Amino acid sequence: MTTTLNERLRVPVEDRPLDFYQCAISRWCTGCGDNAIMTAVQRLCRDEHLPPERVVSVSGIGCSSRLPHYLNSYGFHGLHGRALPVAEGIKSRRPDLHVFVITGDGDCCSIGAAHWLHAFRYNPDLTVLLHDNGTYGLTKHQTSPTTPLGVRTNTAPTGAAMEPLDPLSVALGATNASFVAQAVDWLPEVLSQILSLAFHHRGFAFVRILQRCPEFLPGLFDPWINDPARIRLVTHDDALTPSAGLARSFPNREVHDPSDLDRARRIAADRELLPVGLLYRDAEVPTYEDLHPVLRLPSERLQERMEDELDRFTIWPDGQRLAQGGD
Amino acid sequence: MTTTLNERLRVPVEDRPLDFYQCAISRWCTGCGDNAIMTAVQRLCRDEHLPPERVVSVSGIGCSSRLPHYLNSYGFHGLHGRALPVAEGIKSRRPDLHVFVITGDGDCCSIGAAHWLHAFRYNPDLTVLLHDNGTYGLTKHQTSPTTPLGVRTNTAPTGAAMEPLDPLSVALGATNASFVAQAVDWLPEVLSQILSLAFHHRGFAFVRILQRCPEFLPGLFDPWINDPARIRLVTHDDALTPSAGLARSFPNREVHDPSDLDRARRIAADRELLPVGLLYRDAEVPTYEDLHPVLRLPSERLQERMEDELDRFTIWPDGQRLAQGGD
Amino acid sequence: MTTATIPRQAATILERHVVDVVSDSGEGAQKCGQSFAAIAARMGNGIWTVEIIPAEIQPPARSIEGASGNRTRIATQRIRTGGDAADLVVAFNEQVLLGRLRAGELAPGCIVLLESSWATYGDPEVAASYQAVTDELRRDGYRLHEVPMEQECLRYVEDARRGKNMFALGLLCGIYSLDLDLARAQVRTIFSTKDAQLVARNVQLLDAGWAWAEDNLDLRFQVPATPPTEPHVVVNGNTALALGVMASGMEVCAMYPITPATSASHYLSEAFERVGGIVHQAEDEIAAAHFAIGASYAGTCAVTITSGPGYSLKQEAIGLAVMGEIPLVVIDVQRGGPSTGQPTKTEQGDLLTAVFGSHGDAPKVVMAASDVEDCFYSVITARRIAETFNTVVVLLSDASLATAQQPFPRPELRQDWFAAPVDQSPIPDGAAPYAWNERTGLARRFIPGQPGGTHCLTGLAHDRSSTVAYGPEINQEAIRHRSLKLAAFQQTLRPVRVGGDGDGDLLVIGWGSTRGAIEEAVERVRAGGYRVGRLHLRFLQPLAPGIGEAMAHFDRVVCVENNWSDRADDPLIDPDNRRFGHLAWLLRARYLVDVDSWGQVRGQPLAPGAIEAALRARLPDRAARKVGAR
Amino acid sequence: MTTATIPRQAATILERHVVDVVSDSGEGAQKCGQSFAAIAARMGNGIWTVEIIPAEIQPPARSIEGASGNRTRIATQRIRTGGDAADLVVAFNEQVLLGRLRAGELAPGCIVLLESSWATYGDPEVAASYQAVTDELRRDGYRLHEVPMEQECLRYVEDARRGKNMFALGLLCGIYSLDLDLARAQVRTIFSTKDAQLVARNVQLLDAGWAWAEDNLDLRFQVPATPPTEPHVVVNGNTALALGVMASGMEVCAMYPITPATSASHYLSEAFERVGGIVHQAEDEIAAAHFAIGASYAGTCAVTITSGPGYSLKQEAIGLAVMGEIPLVVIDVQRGGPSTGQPTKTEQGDLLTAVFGSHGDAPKVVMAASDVEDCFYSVITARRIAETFNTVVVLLSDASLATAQQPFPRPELRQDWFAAPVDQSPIPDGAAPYAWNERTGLARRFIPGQPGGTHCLTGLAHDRSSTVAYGPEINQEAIRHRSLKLAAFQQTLRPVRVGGDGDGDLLVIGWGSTRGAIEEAVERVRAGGYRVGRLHLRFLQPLAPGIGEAMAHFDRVVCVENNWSDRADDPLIDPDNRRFGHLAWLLRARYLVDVDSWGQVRGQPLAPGAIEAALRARLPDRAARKVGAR
Ligand SMILES: Cc1ncc(C[n+]2csc(CCOP(=O)(O)OP(=O)(O)O)c2C)c(N)n1
Ligand SMILES: Cc1ncc(C[n+]2csc(CCOP(=O)(O)OP(=O)(O)O)c2C)c(N)n1
Ligand code: SF4
Ligand code: SF4
Ligand SMILES: [Mg+2]
Ligand SMILES: [Mg+2]
Repeated sequence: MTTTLNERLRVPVEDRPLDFYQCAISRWCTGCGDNAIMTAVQRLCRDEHLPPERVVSVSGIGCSSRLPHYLNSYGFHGLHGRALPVAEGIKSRRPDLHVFVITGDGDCCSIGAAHWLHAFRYNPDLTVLLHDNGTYGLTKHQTSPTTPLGVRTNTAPTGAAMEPLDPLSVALGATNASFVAQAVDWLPEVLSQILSLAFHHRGFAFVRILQRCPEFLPGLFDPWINDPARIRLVTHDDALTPSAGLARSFPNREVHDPSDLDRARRIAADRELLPVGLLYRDAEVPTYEDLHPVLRLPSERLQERMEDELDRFTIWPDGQRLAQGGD
Repeated sequence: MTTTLNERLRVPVEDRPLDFYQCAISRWCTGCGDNAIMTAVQRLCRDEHLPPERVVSVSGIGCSSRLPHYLNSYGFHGLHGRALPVAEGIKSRRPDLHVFVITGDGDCCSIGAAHWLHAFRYNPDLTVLLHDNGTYGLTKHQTSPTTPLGVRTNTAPTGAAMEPLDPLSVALGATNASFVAQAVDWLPEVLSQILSLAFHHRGFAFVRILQRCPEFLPGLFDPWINDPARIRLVTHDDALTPSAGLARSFPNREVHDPSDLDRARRIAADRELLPVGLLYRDAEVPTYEDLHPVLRLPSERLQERMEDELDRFTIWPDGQRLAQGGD
Repeated sequence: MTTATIPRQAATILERHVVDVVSDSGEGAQKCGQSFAAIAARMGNGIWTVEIIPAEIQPPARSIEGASGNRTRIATQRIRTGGDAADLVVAFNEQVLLGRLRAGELAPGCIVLLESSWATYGDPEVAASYQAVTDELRRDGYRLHEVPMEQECLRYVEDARRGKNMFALGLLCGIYSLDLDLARAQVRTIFSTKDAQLVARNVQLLDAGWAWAEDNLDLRFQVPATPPTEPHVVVNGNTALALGVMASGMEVCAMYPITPATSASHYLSEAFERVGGIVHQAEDEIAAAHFAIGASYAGTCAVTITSGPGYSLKQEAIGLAVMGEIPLVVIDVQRGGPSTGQPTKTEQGDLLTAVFGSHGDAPKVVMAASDVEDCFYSVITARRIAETFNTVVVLLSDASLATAQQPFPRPELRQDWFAAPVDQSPIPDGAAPYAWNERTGLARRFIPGQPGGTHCLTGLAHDRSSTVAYGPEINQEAIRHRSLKLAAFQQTLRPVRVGGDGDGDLLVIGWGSTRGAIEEAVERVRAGGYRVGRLHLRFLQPLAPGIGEAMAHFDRVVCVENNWSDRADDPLIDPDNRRFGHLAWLLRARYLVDVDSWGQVRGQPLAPGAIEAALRARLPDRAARKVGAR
Repeated sequence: MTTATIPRQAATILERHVVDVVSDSGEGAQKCGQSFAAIAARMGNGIWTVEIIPAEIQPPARSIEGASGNRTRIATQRIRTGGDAADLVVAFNEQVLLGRLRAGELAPGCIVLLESSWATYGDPEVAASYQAVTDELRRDGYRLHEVPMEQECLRYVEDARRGKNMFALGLLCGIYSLDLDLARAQVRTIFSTKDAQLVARNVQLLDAGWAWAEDNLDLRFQVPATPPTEPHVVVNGNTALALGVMASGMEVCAMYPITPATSASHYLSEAFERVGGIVHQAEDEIAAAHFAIGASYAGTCAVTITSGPGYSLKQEAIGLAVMGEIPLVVIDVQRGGPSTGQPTKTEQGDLLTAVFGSHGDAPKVVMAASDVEDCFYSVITARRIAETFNTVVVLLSDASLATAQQPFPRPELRQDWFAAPVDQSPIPDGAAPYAWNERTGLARRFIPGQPGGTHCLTGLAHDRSSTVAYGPEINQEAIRHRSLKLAAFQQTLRPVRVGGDGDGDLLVIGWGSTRGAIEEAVERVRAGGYRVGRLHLRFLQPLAPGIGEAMAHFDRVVCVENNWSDRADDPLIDPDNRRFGHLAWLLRARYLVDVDSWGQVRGQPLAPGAIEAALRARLPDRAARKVGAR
């Protein structure tokens, strides 16, 4: 049993089974990391006692973006690359809903890159899961921006020629970034803790998750799976707090203050050790919802105010409303 | 007279007048910083002896993007936000041409943001001038991503509410960034030197230029214009080498090794001193043209190779070509 | 304050007049013209204004292409068009005047009031140019009055550039016998945020202009007005759209700046929050459309507003909203196309892409506003249709409406325009999010937060429960139901009504902002003895009933549109390749009637006179002799 | 190697047969079917293949929706359609078979070869399901043969899943009397990159299948073939497009992955560099279109390839290329829409957005490929038109062509297909980049690097020298010239030729991939005594001459398209609101003929039988009795 932050902070959980949060059998390949991520999301929903109807999972297009079809929640499986603006629109009017964004490396970092960069800046209160499998899964294995150098795909038969885009460094360069973390699908305890941290962050909580695609890139993450020493476990009392058992298997641990942006950038840029944990958090960045609070007026009040607006442009017949003047 | 790097490195310039590189009277407002940038581009063309027909200036839409109409060169005044992919396409087939990209803060950092982020990664050999006036000039003063906090515009009548996007930090977070510099329109010597450095960089040379828009944001840069002590002049023997006279007026100078990415990021992030100079350069990043060299075969050779391709799918009538087998 | 017009001697009574004020940009001719229009509107005149906009933000001073200002058409009755050419023009220099003259914007014999200080300007080139232009004007029969505006203004202000426009306003008020008190009140309103001294100085300038006209000009007109008995609002089309958005109960306007749509969001940015709405300026048009879709999906109805290039970018998003059956209002304030085209100029070139845009079968409602008032009400209607039919409604306006001012009766707000609270009631067991009605295709919308309603909306082919479904049958069913909604909506439409004659020689059909110009053109041609009808369509997709029948009563049918159609007599053009105007295409395809096309793409509103000529060319000869004078 | 078919006793001679092979995905049914088709093609048979694709990457094993495989239609003559339902099917389990049965893909009395190992499978549920399905098949008159494929394969391999498909290929070769040597050569080719042992094992399996059929099955067919006398290529439509791109002299293919267009770029990614081309995988479709525009502008001609959603995203870019008169080829491999729709399924739903997409007046050429061979030549034609007329050419293909294999005569490459070197000759003094020919709108293209040619291409309205121009006249002139180019091109087109009867009861008009199916349907109906003509359009915009005249010779005209049209008898549908198929709209509008529409949106290629039924329903009763059997 893993222990999530949430479990430690809250009253004992109600015993809803995990599959209460599943509404359809997932259709991902056997061994696909999306399955593990889905489980972590279900666990989060359970641990937070989220009523399914108050959850909206928004996605783009890709294997990963099928998740909303399987999660027992409202789902919005929109267009390729456009999950973020849809989620922003939902949240802008419905801060009462818990909105998750599910996206892939193509969806988020390629076609959706402008929205991604700007979402950091708007800082809407969203929990964002980037399923990064280093390829275009659904369209059957083309190079994605995060495909590692030299890896062969259908559009790069001799191997990817360009340095892969590093989502963490981009995120940490983005203005107003308020939460940047990295997890891997094969460490459920860490994944769950990080999702919980993300969920509890007020603002745009961006989590990149290394996700295995055994169908097209079998073994891609084996070096790190097989050798935990190649991972830098980034911990902090107020962030990722791995169990003792887990911590032991990671010789390279670093206690890192998530408010230290400089260090976060250096950790992200280091090509020796793969970081796992919370790299950066700033709870003070105003959210989009703070800046544009929802105001729903009773309809009489609304009408009054509308009349005031019309007044600004109204010409009154002789004598009427002369006193008001403010025309 | 300013002295550009180029002038110091090359044989004496041929005496073409500056306005040889101008083909129409510019229509920017009086005092618009675009005028100064245009002059710097003309100077560069002159100093580099560029034949106008070998120069292509590519732009999007905006006040700044009108520049190609005024420069005596081939120009491509395309669509809002799309200058970069057009320029990449041109350069991919015509590495012999000198391609400049002229873009605005809306054009590049808002609607064009995905192309911007990816252009760093492709690293085509382009010289990119971001005219950052902190507003949408052409459409008459709406908030742009770089509009400073609190500044009023037609779409933010009570003042911009969000932290402005910092193009330098974003650039320095971008994967494969190979050249990132900042200039200001009101220091022609620095501007010319930086453009020259950018021009001579093989790869994606990104220069953000603070550009005055007296029409809509008069006085926006006055604090820095009036008080050079608020500027950090970033110099290096192999980068910006200001004249002694110029250097004297900037009490805050820093000799910065442009290969030091960490320091570059910290300089960019510093909100106290506005950096001017070359922040980062890595001449080793392969260019797009390196990865995809142009190969133009004589047409007989082309035909031969095409026949080979057809062979792969051909079924031959009985007896014909049986030996070949590789069908 | 009295609104009664003081009758003056020798005032010529006019039914309508077109008055232009032009200057270098920055000299305030626009403010002058708009104020003139506002005062006239206050008196009860029908007015219609047209902005005169230079192409650049700051064109060179005293240049032909730099003319900036305002056209006001003032009339006794309500009007919907700026008319043909100017009957009177006030110009601050001879170059901008020349620009208008060359563009054919001055009616023959037009009265010209020209700033005379250039005659003696220091630079001899300027003086010579002034001389040349005034000579030309006199030679060609224009009625030129040289007015020493600068000199007069300098008696009150130090910089005549900052005052001339109020002096000109005074001139116009004098010439058109407008109420001086109303004019003074107008000036005070304009400068209401400025200090008292400045206000006083501008009122002085106004008075001075009035007095100068009184003393020096032999021009006295009166366009009789009916003092309004009910309140009117005077706004331009974009403000009307914005007010419509606010009154319609929508809560989100997501946009990315683009001319000429943007000014609607300028006003909204200031005012929408007061009634609980937000303007989201997105990073691009695609994001704006998706933000609106998200907000709509979450239980409100949202609008995204743009112009041509932005509209093209939203095609994929529109298809998603159609597929997901998410109510969405998309406003396209059309401008000159294709591509970046003529951003500040008007055109009706986006109709076919509105109707047929987005890949696959993406049926949506397309409607168009025909005047400023209609801009207001159309948004309210659009939202109602969008929410009733859970679909996309595209509302077309254009640059000419965007900037035209027109008084219309102050709307009486209705509570049912406002949105009901977001429905959060439980969904009954077994209900499905796409429980399409077999006959109409309609289904109840599920809103996040509703217990029991969880499902996954998707742009993929799906069945009634929104489950991805690739089966051949379900795909056909789903497409059928989405298509049927258009038919269901079509059956709710009132049959069209033909104006003018109900049968006869020619039926003229139009849509959108050309309404007023077509009406006038048709009336003129009818006055010439022809039997001509006119039909102005509010809905372009689906088409209202009765159009086919209406056409059957006429010998010929022509669509008049502000978009391109090949001329039938162009050497290469024949019936196999002629490209028709947009509405003509739609009507030909539906009704198999040989609908002819006439249009212009001059970036200008269609003028009644140009339409009139086109109609005459399509009318039989028999009456040709009867016609002529007008 | 001998290609002569060994005549065998009792082989039933067939003119055509439809053969399906289906399995769970990953079991190699596709390879089996394709190899069968390739061998038949080698022998000189006409073939057409259709991919059977499950919706998910990895659907559950043994599931109805998981059927994966291949349909091959084998014929004596050249064919262009996969026909109606399967005449013979090889299935690796009863569930995938059931999927095909339920989808109506098995012809009545179809021969079924079913893996029999499930009958005795450990899991009793599986065995029961097997029993139920076989019972149903027998009951409903299918000719079931249970084949112990697994058991037989296990004699040669350890894992029967990796071998069954070659055994099945052997069965099929045996049944259809194909040349065993050719079959062996084919197997060797498939595994050419593998080690010799593996090749040998697969040949063994092939032989075993052949022998098993010989020994155990009483099925012997022969579809007589004409051994080819000239070389043929056998590729699918997407590979044909890719080869066309390479042969056309284009140098850049800019794309963003999207089904079903992507596979064309897979092949190009591997091969294009060898002939000096590059595939640019851009960050999105918008960037891809602009990259292509840049490459074209720089003096080459580029192509961007996509499917529906990507096509919608490229609208603004297409308008720019039209406005800047930049040659550009855009290929849209259509899929099921709207929105994300049915990515792996076929449809012809993008025609109207291809014709009318992009705001403002953006005339472009739209053409469609009608079979695999046509995919190859159409790209070459498209580039030639794009460069001759400096415009955008949209080439429509679809998912069914993308994956269909067809042999066609090996193209004889022509040097004039390849691009000339980039023109860098000086531009004569005084020449203008848009020196539009008054009659045709054509102008010489200026290419960067040409001395004397500097100018600024712009998406804004511009004059002949490419200077921004907002004047009313120049805008009209420019739009006129761009429009005229379509007319000029149209006049170069050959008049259409009607197939079947030249006059009579019914004219059937189609476009794109439906050609073969329409041809067959028309032939069947004609065989029933009706006079029916058919017209298949290669150009959709502009339309070739002669269509109107052709229609005049028939009592009725119907467009058959793989897209949505409202059914005339749907309760809410009437002539005022019926939505027609895409081509029907275009023809109605142009020719004012009451063109009827019939189509399906089942995600499948139209089947000749379904078309036949639709045609019959539109034919007069008089002959109804004559018809019937087929
Ligand atoms: C506009 C558009 N372009 C392209 C596609 C095709 N497409 C579907 S998913 C996908 C990429 C999937 O990659 P990723 O986002 O990494 O998700 P994954 O499948 O790997 O989880 C693409 C290109 C599309 N559906 N829409
Ligand atoms: C697709 C599209 N969206 C919007 C516009 C309208 N538009 C023109 S320029 C511009 C922004 C200009 O701002 P910036 O890029 O900063 O350039 P500046 O004018 O400030 O130099 C916008 C939004 C457009 N032309 N096309
Ligand atoms: S293709 Fe890859 S990413 Fe997609 S479901 Fe299979 S394993 Fe997962
Ligand atoms: S509006 Fe601003 S950016 Fe545009 S030309 Fe004028 S000063 Fe320059
Ligand atoms: Mg991926
Ligand atoms: Mg700007």
